Amino acid sequence: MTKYSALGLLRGVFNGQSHWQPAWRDPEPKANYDVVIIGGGGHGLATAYYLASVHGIRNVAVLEKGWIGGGNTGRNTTLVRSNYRQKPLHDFFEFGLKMWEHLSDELNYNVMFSPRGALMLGHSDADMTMLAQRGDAMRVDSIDAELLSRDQVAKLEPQLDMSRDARFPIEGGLIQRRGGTARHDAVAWGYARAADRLGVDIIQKCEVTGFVQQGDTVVGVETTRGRIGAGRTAICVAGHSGHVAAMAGLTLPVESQTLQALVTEGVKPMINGVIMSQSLHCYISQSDKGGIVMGGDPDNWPSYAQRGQPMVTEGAIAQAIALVPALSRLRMLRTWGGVTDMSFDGSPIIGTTPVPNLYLNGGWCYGGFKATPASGWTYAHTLATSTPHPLNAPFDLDRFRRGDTIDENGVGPMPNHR
Amino acid sequence: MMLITCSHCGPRAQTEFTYERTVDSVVQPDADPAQAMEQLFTRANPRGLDDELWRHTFGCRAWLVMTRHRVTHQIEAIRAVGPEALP
Amino acid sequence: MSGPRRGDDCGSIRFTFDGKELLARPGDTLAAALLANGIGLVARSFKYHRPRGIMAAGVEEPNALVTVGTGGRSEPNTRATDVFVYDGMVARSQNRWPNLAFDVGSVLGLAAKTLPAGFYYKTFFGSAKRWMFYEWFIRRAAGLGDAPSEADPDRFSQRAAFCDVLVVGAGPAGLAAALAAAEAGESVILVEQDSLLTPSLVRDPQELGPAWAQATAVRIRALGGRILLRTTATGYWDDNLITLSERLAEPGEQPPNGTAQRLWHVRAKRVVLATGALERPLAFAHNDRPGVMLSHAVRTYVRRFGVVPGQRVVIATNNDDAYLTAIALRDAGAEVVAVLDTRPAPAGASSGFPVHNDTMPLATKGARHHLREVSARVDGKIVRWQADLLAMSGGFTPVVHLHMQAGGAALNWDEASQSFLPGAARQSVTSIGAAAAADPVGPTPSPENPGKAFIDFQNDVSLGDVDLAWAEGYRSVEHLKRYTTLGMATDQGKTSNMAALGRLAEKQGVAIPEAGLTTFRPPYTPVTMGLLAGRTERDAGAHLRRLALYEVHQAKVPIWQPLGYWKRPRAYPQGTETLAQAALREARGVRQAVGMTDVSTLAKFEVSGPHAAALLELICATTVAKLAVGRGRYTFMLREDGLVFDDGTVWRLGEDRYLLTSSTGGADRMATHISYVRQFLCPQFKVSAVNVQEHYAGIAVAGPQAKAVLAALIGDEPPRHMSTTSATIAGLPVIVLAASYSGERAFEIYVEASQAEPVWAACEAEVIAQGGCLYGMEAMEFLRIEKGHLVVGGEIDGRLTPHELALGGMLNKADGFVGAAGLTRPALTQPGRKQLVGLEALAGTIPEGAMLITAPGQPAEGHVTASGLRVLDGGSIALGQLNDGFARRGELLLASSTTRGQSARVRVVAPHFYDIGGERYRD
Amino acid sequence: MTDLSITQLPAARLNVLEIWSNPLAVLDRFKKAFGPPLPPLGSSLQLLDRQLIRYEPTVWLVEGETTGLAEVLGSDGSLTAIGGGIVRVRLSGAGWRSLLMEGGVFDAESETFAAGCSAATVIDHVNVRLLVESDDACLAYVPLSYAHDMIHFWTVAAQSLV
Repeated sequence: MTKYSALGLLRGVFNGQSHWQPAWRDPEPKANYDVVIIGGGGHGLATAYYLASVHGIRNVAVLEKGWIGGGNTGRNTTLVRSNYRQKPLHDFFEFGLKMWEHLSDELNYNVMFSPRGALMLGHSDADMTMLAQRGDAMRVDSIDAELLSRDQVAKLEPQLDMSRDARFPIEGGLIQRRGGTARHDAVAWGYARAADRLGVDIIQKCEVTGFVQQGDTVVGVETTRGRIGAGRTAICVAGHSGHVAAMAGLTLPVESQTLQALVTEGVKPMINGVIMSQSLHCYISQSDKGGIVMGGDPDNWPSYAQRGQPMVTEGAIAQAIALVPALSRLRMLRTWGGVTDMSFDGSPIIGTTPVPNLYLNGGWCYGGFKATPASGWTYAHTLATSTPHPLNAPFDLDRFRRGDTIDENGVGPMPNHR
Repeated sequence: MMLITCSHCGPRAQTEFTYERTVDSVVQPDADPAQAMEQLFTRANPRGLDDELWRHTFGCRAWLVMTRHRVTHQIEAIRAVGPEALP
Repeated sequence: MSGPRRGDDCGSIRFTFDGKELLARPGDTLAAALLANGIGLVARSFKYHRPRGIMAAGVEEPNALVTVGTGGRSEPNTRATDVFVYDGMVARSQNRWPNLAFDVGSVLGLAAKTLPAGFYYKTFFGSAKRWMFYEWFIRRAAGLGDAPSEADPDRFSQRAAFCDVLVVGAGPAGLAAALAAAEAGESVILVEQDSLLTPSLVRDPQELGPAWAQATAVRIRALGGRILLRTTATGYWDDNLITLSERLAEPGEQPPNGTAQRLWHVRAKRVVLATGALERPLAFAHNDRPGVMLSHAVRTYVRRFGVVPGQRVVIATNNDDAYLTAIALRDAGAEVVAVLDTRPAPAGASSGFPVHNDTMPLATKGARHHLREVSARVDGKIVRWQADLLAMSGGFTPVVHLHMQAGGAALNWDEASQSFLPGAARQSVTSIGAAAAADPVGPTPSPENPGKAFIDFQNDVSLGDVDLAWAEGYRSVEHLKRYTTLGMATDQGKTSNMAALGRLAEKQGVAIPEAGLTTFRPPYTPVTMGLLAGRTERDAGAHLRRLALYEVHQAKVPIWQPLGYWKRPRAYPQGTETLAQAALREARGVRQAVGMTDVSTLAKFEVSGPHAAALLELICATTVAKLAVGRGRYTFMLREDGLVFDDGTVWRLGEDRYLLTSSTGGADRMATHISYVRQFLCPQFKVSAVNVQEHYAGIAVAGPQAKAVLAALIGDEPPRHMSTTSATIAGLPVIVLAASYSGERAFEIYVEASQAEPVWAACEAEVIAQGGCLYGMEAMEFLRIEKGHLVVGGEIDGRLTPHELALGGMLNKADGFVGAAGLTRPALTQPGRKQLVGLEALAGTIPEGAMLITAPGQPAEGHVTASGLRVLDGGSIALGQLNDGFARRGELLLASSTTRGQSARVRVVAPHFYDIGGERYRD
Repeated sequence: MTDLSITQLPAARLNVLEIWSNPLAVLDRFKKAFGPPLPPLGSSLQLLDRQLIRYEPTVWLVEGETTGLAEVLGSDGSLTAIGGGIVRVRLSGAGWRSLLMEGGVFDAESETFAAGCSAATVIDHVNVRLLVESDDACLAYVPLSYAHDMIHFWTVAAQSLV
């Protein structure tokens, strides 16, 4: 495996960059693995990497029905932050944020994590109190948060409409300076390359069509490339969790909905960090290529189609232009939809299932990308030790029935109210 | 954006409707608590047809049960629910 | 390129490009006008800042991106081929510094060998900060044009339309299809992205020429059809919904009636796609030089615009169509020095041009950013031609984007034309004309030097980059696209897609259809964001909701406070009072005399019928059935999971008639909830539940003098606390509810909103006469906190049970209400959960929202939900949620807000600070 | 700008008439009392002193007099006043159909949407009820709190109609 470095690129000047090898192998599936991970998205690949690197479990396969990183990993708006309100979420996402800070070196793959700041705007005194409360909660849990005045916000993002008579005037904001964005594809590819180097088999175009069970216990999977035996089987297919779990007779507290995102044509730098809002439902950032990347609310009705309805993006754009008027004459270049697992409290599910040897990682709603490292780390721990890591223990599947929901927005069990 | 044929109003834009919940999530007020929680907190969520409860919120406000395909978005069946109404 | 490329008539339309004043003819695209003025260098590429000219004549143009317009109308990244020149147009080149001819950024081109596809994944390691250092430069080098720095002065319209047939594309096929449908009695909408009908008939004159097109259009319109020019079908959605963007003014142009563009949402019973085909470039070394153009485009410039883009021309082709371009050029006086045809003899033999078969261009050379020489290997020897124009054709790709966006649609591979043709589709859509079939082509040989053979011109992706991605394992077409950025530029891969698929198939050793297909994502061409926002006002699609008494309040110059989509008076300052001063004065006015406030926004439902009580017993978690006529009580509502989500009051107005009030913010959700229970769960109920939120304006009168005020207003004994009566004020019928949120004896007066002003005026006169005042939401907040009343969104945050909100005593003992089952969940009664508490400061002010901790550095045990003060005595008090709070009365905690640098020592107390026995409600 | 005027009308007496049981019996009693039947969904009935407009399966909006309706309903339904919260806006002139397509999703340009027809829909995010008065005029029932912005929206949108 050729190590990635600037020197390597310079060497390529003399050989037409011909010395690079495939970032991952294209192996045939073996008959048995210690762990089979269903889903070659960022989370599944990260899980495989940490199983191999942290727990020494290298006889691992990642089965991907299409191409790795082709699901929600490649369809999100690449935000990374830990600015939540509740402790279990703080602990989990902040652990992840710390991993992001060293991920490029860890993987020897530049995932371009760029902590340019995640700014949440407040549009009234009430909003500012809510933001202060969020910031205070973060700081109590040792997460960076800073309340900003109007002037500070205006200086940070000069393109914001700071006029007093705006429909949603900007009164200030809360910034997590360590938040930012990363390059989504690079996360999947970086984990894949690093996992492959440790012996993990990444098997693309291999769709799981059923589970092999002895009694209740899952002992393998049926796939489009044949039966594969598994000591433990890990579902990691957010968006399609319900569909895959149903093959093992499990019904989940999850509803699949479309979340759309869009990108504009590239322009010179105009948005510095990530802009969100306490009252509006859009989030805006600018990619390194110059495109304004943004999203809004989910489509709010069940769908597996990866296609949304235009009114939803139109609504998000109207909100974005209300905040940043200069967006008006940019052009939307592409819009796309991802299928999200909307859980019934807005928080993810990582842990064991009632089916022996079957594990579940899903329910990420619209916030899974930022969780990739922590999700992989804790899921790997859970798979390796059969017990949840303290960080993912609160996110178990049984919490809904018990009443231990982690409901960040207090809206209850209907995903379309979230 | 789907075109939904409301049983009362005929074909209307999806914008006039709101999705409310799946039929398999409906909890009757007199249900046994354990069963009620099972229904409230699990969904079949199939990658295919399912029964959904929608409301013609910005139209005639009627509640509709739709059998809809989750991948193609095609509506296989639709019926209004609610009190008996004149035609 | 030197000197104008047009005859004597340079036109009379004045425009500027990079500050240079130029002339254009009416109907010119900017690209045509630039070519006419001898300007070949128009832009710089995205990655390597390579000099680029005009390659195409339509929306597929990858290179010639400019910024058009000034100020808030400035539109970056506008394709010079897709904007028509108007008088006064200002166009600027972009992505260059200091100027187009000398661009410092072009040093990146010199370093190109160290910057292959995906180079950034392989370097810039170290800390995130270190990456951000490099990223600063990368971000500035990337991007294209500059975003405007001013707000958009123009409006955008959104419009719905319905039709039997939508025809996309007014070429000969589309026009004929539209006519046929119109003559069959169908309603027709025909859209064309160009500014004229059948532009191809101008390029390639036929018997049925523009005159036929005009006559046909007249006939279609006469039959009721609608024809929209400068209108692009950009997206194809569920159930035959197509979005169109119509330009009412050109980019940067001041629109005649203020509306720049219109977005159409067209619902068509069937759709006919006559979207034509796009020509493919050929891949050879330095095929991106200004002066290398698509053959169709050259012919369009010659025939439609009267511009001859070169005098010594080499044609490179794998098909017959390019010979028509050779003829057009020859007719226009240019010299075709060679035709390089990839097909074996006798292809082109009878054309009369100097044809070289089995030949592809090898490379080009240039001078001063323009084509100077084309070379090719002819019979094993390299031959060079001096040329200032290379017209290339790699065959035609039908435009299938909309067909594929329709969903559930198939493509069929056509080997002869090397293109995908539209196949079956789930929705009612057909493709016709050049969108449905393409002419056969010959081979497309691989270039000898793939490194500089560009296929995605804008993003500088060469065949060599495709090869590298393949070698590194990025082998699915989507990986290839993402790794190389191929097809991700503003032209969305219109000219690059097939070349990439071809190369991928070659690498895989399979046929092209087996190599995979990329997704055709909307929009077909980029769409202006302001158009999608589609609003006449910059209000985020959220109308501000106005109080019925808005004008009355506005006359008193209140401080307004947003509340959901509403705006309510927060305080009515007098003189130089601050908000806090005014609110305290108002609150004291209520405590000491009487105050009045507008409570119109509360959710209100009138529930009538024999099952009215039964319905309310389901919705409310308190008992309703035992309520006597004329009485009311506090109530709260649970979600199905057992947690409290709203509260309010319920009043029995008559035997079978109730009024339910609930929170403003939850009004829509409560309306849906009630409708669900009534319509879906209980359709057999004999009940009518009507949302009367806006029907009634509400005025609250509170304070020790409130009873006197009411007595004077209604001329009768006011109702006792938690009783209701109907009455007359100012000659108008009102409902009076004796309810208190403030802790004082109080009344809510409900009057039909359209008649609210006289009632308000009468109340105000009486309140002032009793020494009272108006009060706003801030004073109301002080009063309710002191009394310990809850607010939705504060204490009631959707996460607590009735018990935890100290409402357990009021819970209906019988099951059967919504949420009763949820309450049985075991964890809801476990220790450690949050419970409502009161807090009083030992000193200082309790910061609202602050964390409740035992000491600095300790974890949060709760938070302050609302902070107020003892209205008459002073002293900071608050409500909060605290882990196991009920058992912790008397404990000392720290209310700490580190984001604001504020904290206060607090004592945990009961959540009531005022008139705990309710003495003040008694008459 | 096309021939179009947007006029806010004075507040009217509006009631919700809801039938919760025995709809056929109510229909019979209504016909006995007033002659014609209750109008079906999507249409209206104009009587001398009142108009009944049906927007919902079990609900009619009654504009004007309500005398006699309580007797017709008996114990099978009720009347609830609603007029205080609704503003009536008349869109008159040949362009009203085009205007309703601005920001709308309902096919107001359809020939079947003729005088006497009614429809509830959403225009520019606001729920609006429409009643076609004639080829030249349509009445819109707009929630009071949105009326100011809707009238402004229509005024501005009218300027872009050609």
